Amino acid sequence: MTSKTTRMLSYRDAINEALQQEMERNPDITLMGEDIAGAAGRADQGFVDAWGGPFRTTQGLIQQFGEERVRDTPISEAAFIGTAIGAAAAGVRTVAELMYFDFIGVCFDQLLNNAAKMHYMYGGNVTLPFTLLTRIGAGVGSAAQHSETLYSLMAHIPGLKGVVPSDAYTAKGLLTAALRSNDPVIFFEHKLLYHEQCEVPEESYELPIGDARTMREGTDITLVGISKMTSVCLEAAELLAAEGINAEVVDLLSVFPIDYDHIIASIQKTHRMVVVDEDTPTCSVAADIAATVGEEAFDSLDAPIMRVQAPHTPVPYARDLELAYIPDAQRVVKTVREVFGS
Amino acid sequence: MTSKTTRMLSYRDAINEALQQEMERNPDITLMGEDIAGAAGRADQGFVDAWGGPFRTTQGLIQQFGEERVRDTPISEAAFIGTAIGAAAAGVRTVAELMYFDFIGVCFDQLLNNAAKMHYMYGGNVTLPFTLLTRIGAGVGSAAQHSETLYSLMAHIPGLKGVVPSDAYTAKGLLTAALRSNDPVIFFEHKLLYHEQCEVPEESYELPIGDARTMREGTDITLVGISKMTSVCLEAAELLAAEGINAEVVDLLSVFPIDYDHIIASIQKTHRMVVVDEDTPTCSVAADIAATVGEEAFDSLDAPIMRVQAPHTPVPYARDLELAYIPDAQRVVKTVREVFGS
Amino acid sequence: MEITHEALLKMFETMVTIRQFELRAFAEVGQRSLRGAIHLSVGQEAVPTGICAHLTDDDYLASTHRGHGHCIAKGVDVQGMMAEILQKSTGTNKGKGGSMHIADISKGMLGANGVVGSSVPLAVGAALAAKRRSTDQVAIAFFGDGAVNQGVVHESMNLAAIWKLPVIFACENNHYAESTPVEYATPIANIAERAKGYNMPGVVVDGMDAFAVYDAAGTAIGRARAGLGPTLLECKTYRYYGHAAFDNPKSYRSTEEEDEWKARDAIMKFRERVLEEGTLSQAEMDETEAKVTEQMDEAVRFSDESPAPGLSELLTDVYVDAPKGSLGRSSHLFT
Amino acid sequence: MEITHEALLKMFETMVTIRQFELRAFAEVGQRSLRGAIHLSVGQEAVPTGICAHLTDDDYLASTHRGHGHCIAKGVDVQGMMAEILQKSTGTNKGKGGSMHIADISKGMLGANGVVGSSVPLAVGAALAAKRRSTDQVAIAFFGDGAVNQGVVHESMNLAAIWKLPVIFACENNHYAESTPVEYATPIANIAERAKGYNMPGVVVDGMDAFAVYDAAGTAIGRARAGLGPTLLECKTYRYYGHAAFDNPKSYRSTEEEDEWKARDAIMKFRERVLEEGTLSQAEMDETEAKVTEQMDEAVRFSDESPAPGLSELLTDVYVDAPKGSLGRSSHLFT
Ligand SMILES: Cc1ncc(C[n+]2csc(CCOP(=O)(O)OP(=O)(O)O)c2C)c(N)n1
Ligand SMILES: Cc1ncc(C[n+]2csc(CCOP(=O)(O)OP(=O)(O)O)c2C)c(N)n1
Ligand SMILES: [Mg+2]
Ligand SMILES: [Mg+2]
Repeated sequence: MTSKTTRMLSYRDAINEALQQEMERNPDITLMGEDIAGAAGRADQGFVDAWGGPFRTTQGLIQQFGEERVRDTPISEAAFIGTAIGAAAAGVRTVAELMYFDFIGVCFDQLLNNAAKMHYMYGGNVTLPFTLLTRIGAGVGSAAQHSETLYSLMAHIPGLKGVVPSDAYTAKGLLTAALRSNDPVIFFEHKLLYHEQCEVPEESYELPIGDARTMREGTDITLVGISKMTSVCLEAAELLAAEGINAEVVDLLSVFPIDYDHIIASIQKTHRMVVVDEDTPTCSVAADIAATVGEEAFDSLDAPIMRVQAPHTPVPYARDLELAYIPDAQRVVKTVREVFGS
Repeated sequence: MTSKTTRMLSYRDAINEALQQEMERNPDITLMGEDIAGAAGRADQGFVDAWGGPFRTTQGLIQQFGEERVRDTPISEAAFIGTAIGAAAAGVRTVAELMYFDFIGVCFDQLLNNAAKMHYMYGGNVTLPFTLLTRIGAGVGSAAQHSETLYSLMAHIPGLKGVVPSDAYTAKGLLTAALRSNDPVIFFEHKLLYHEQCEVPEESYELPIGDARTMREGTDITLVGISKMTSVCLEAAELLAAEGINAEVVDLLSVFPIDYDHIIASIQKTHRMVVVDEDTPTCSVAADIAATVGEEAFDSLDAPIMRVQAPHTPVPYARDLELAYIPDAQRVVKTVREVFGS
Repeated sequence: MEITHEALLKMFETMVTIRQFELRAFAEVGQRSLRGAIHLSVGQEAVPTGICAHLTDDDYLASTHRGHGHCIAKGVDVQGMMAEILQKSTGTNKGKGGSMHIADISKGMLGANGVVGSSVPLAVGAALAAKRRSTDQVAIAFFGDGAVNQGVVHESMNLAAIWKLPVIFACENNHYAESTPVEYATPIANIAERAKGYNMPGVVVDGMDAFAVYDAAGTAIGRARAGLGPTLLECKTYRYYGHAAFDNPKSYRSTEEEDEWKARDAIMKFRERVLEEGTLSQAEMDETEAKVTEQMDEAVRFSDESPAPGLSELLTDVYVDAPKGSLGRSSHLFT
Repeated sequence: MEITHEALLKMFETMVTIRQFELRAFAEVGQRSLRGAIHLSVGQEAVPTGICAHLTDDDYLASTHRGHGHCIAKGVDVQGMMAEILQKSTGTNKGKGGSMHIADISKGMLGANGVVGSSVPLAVGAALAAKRRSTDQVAIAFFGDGAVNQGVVHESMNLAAIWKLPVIFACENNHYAESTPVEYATPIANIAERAKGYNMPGVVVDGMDAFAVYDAAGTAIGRARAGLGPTLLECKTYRYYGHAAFDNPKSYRSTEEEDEWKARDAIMKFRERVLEEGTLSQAEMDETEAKVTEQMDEAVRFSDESPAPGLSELLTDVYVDAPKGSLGRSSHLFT
């Protein structure tokens, strides 16, 4: 490894930088989505990049790369995501943004029946250099249709890959990897992380899609965090340390594929596990991990694998209800105590 | 219980009969879908009920109930399923048919953001007497877009209920219950079961949504079957009996909610479990059962809970590949042997 | 069309209520530092007002993320709406829905909806319900200029057309979808032209003029009640504030454009016209405005005095018949 | 438009190949008792033939469940197609796709697709790729009369229109979607009228006449190559067999209607015309037909001699970079 210059960067800026650097490197890359620039078609009136994306993650790209490569779209997710998939099939790497992942329902067919299946059902004939940007997560008071996590739905579907960066460093590295992948990748941004900062290398780098990472070594129990929940696990680990419980924290980073091997290696050391997942519980990534690890590492388990998740309900609006909905460190600590039988 | 007249009836006819009897009982019920009657608008030319549904499950209904109540639709699933949901919200009980569940992607938003959430996000203001009929399952040589099982996707979503009848008796009883439910219910028909017959009461009856049933008592291991896989479990149980393994077979019947209590009661007796599910494995109903039972019945487990499922691939076309895709009794037997450590 | 004095005053009151309610709700939310998007329809008041003046509680309406005006015009109680937005258990939705999801089925208000286009088929469904019951109820599907390129809107118009359902497709063309100008997203001058593709009437109306909207809606609703099927009603209008009241619309539109529209402000123009025609007096209108202001104070007071929803509410209303204890299962949280 | 002798003979060959291929494939599938739906386009041959006569391998095409004709007209190898349908590893898709999913990217054939409307935006995407590369490639989106009421088709036409993409929306109006007559599903006489809603040309053409299709497609493709944007081309045509070759179309349409269309059979009319005009000779055409029949025999022989896909194929091609051993994980099957 060569030495790298790093500096503090926000999650939002890390996403923006990964897009900017890869678009510079690869002149094919074409980006499309609603208001990813903004004021579409009004450059002649002096309006350019009015929004830069609803969360400003695509800001500045239209100035640098022009409107052929940075394309605002009408509200037609099925069409423009299908278009991005079709362009990828025709050899032009594309990136589409689905503003909130809750809106998946209006374009789901394009992902389920085209993006996920084309490579297979066409016998390897077609490959899809395509990335879907989207965002997840509750906590912004936007209620049932703008707050869901829902990556578990996509994890069920063979043929897709999906990553859940938990900080700026992983956001940049995983997005760069997605933008170089020849499989369709969904990049799940968490709304509450945009302003979080950490050290991020200036130059371009890839983090392999499908690898989890260990954030904190521990001996007594493994906490698996997903997206924003990784920081909840770290917070819980500190609280548990004060109680004399030494927790290992694994940051999943990829929800499909899931790095079962990494998790199993951890539980073989700690013999206990709690999975923390903001998605609702039934048929979730957390349940999948519990099932698979419970099967493959059966003999290593000293206690049942437990889960801290959202309840099996839509996301409520009122603040107190919403806060109760989202898993937090207190609930993790309580669950860990339960694992230890107290 | 009063005595009931029963006779052999096919799964297809049982579905048809449940619709017919409930539509007779409840004059509100309005049915809509593509070619559920057929030759739409051509009664004056002598063409009525040309199809009776792509699998003939709705045959005869238009003659009895007329075209106001049995409505052929254009190919516009989002619109007509949304329309069915809207009519239900306005107090008219509706039934919509999604021809193959693989097509869920074109209308998913109506289920995810409206049907599943309206009751909750409107604070109980709106209730939805709405049933979605659809069909699942491989084995008919129709490849990746007409063969999926996929109920696991819907199980993830709070607010919906979903049933998977495994024979004519449960088909009639569960459909009748769905047609009386005030929660939105998805009724998953399995394509390979339409011609299977069993004893079915002539009169109307309900089977409670959410209850599993035990098909075969056993002491050594619990096999959980879902939809068509229940017969695969029964077949495997016979083969296992010959090897001296006495398997209990549970027929799940409802994929959301899942009758965890029933399954846990069984494993507390048998201490071992294999779940057989035609859906792909990641974040599946089978994984959910393994995770939940693995947690709640941890102390009862003498072996890891194993699963026999489709592989994590789309459904292939060629016959041999398709047969390898679908779980069968041999694979169940092999897996059970593995559970017993041989 | 003729409008009774009572109806005229009611229209004025509706427009003033919408404007006051939204500005007040926005201010109260800000003061309390509550989070969550609030989409103001200020500037567009004439549209729901002119349309809903023809409706009773038995008629239906399905709404959008920008739905306060629709709710108010349809008769939803402003106290319940304010309490909802201020996250109280006395809200229309018990505090579970918020600004984007206000619903009141007792008023035929099928709910505001945060997914663009998603509520349009729900109105078609309500119209089907009316047809099945053989009543003369109608349903209104509100949606924006941005929504017209969403697939489900197209499908819904076609379906309603072939089934001749009593539904009005009320497009509020405020010229922007977030920051995206309508002339970029849709390559025709009038969205109403698309009606031809469904063999239904398509009408363009000045959405800043409550009278014009009232007249056009009257014709469309009359047709619908008479069993003649749907109409696409495009109301050209303008939102004065940003998309979600936080963005700065100056980044995508000119001050001159804003000023032109504001010079045709619906409430101002209405007031001028009724005064000129002598159909309402200055005093009546002033009195109405004062009454509305009082109602707003009262709605805020009511909300402030109302309790927040109890934590147990998190798990209620997911199902009518809740499955045995599985809502919180394996998620270790509510104890 | 002028057509060279070579091109004319090629068009004849294409039509004959489509018809022979479909009937032969259907018969062979039946003989082998293979399962799976086969949708015959017999009767509709003039449409893909007339359109694709303007294309090269560099142009793109996205197809439907009724796609054999599109594939053949686009130049996909009939041996590979036959082997695919007969479930062999030498098939275009290695036996994994079957009749409904034939694809060959080397011929610009982006794939047949079994979800109605679903492939339409893929063609738009291929057109976008052409635009990004600044080539004069075009893309054809084939879809049926039933597909026009599917949301994604509407969205795709609008998107292609505002971006002026080189794509032709080729609607094969064969008057039925399964058993549903077009006049029930769509309340206008000509689907092409909907083009106005997207400010693009909408053209109705006799889909039984390869020359008429050729001319109209030529204009549309010329526009597209010149950067003038998309066209909606509605080709009125007819399928002679049932929806999936198994249903009995007599249950929803009259024999008279069938006979009327068959009296205008595309191949027959083509033959009559070229003989009349003296542009092709009887001998040339007979020879071509005989050659095609031989090709079919050869394709069947090739398929029969080809191996079925090995079981390990079940797990390949799911990803380009397969994740470490998770495809069969926890499913206890492939050992
Ligand atoms: C399916 C979907 N896509 C995107 C969004 C994000 N979004 C919310 S409102 C909006 C603009 C809607 O524009 P328009 O229909 O004109 O309504 P207006 O906001 O102008 O009232 C967008 C893009 C959404 N809510 N749903
Ligand atoms: C989204 C979706 N809905 C329903 C179907 C079932 N289906 C397959 S083909 C078809 C009719 C299509 O009609 P049309 O578009 O006219 O094409 P044609 O079959 O006439 O070529 C239907 C309803 C499907 N494949 N996909
Ligand atoms: Mg707008
Ligand atoms: Mg057709």
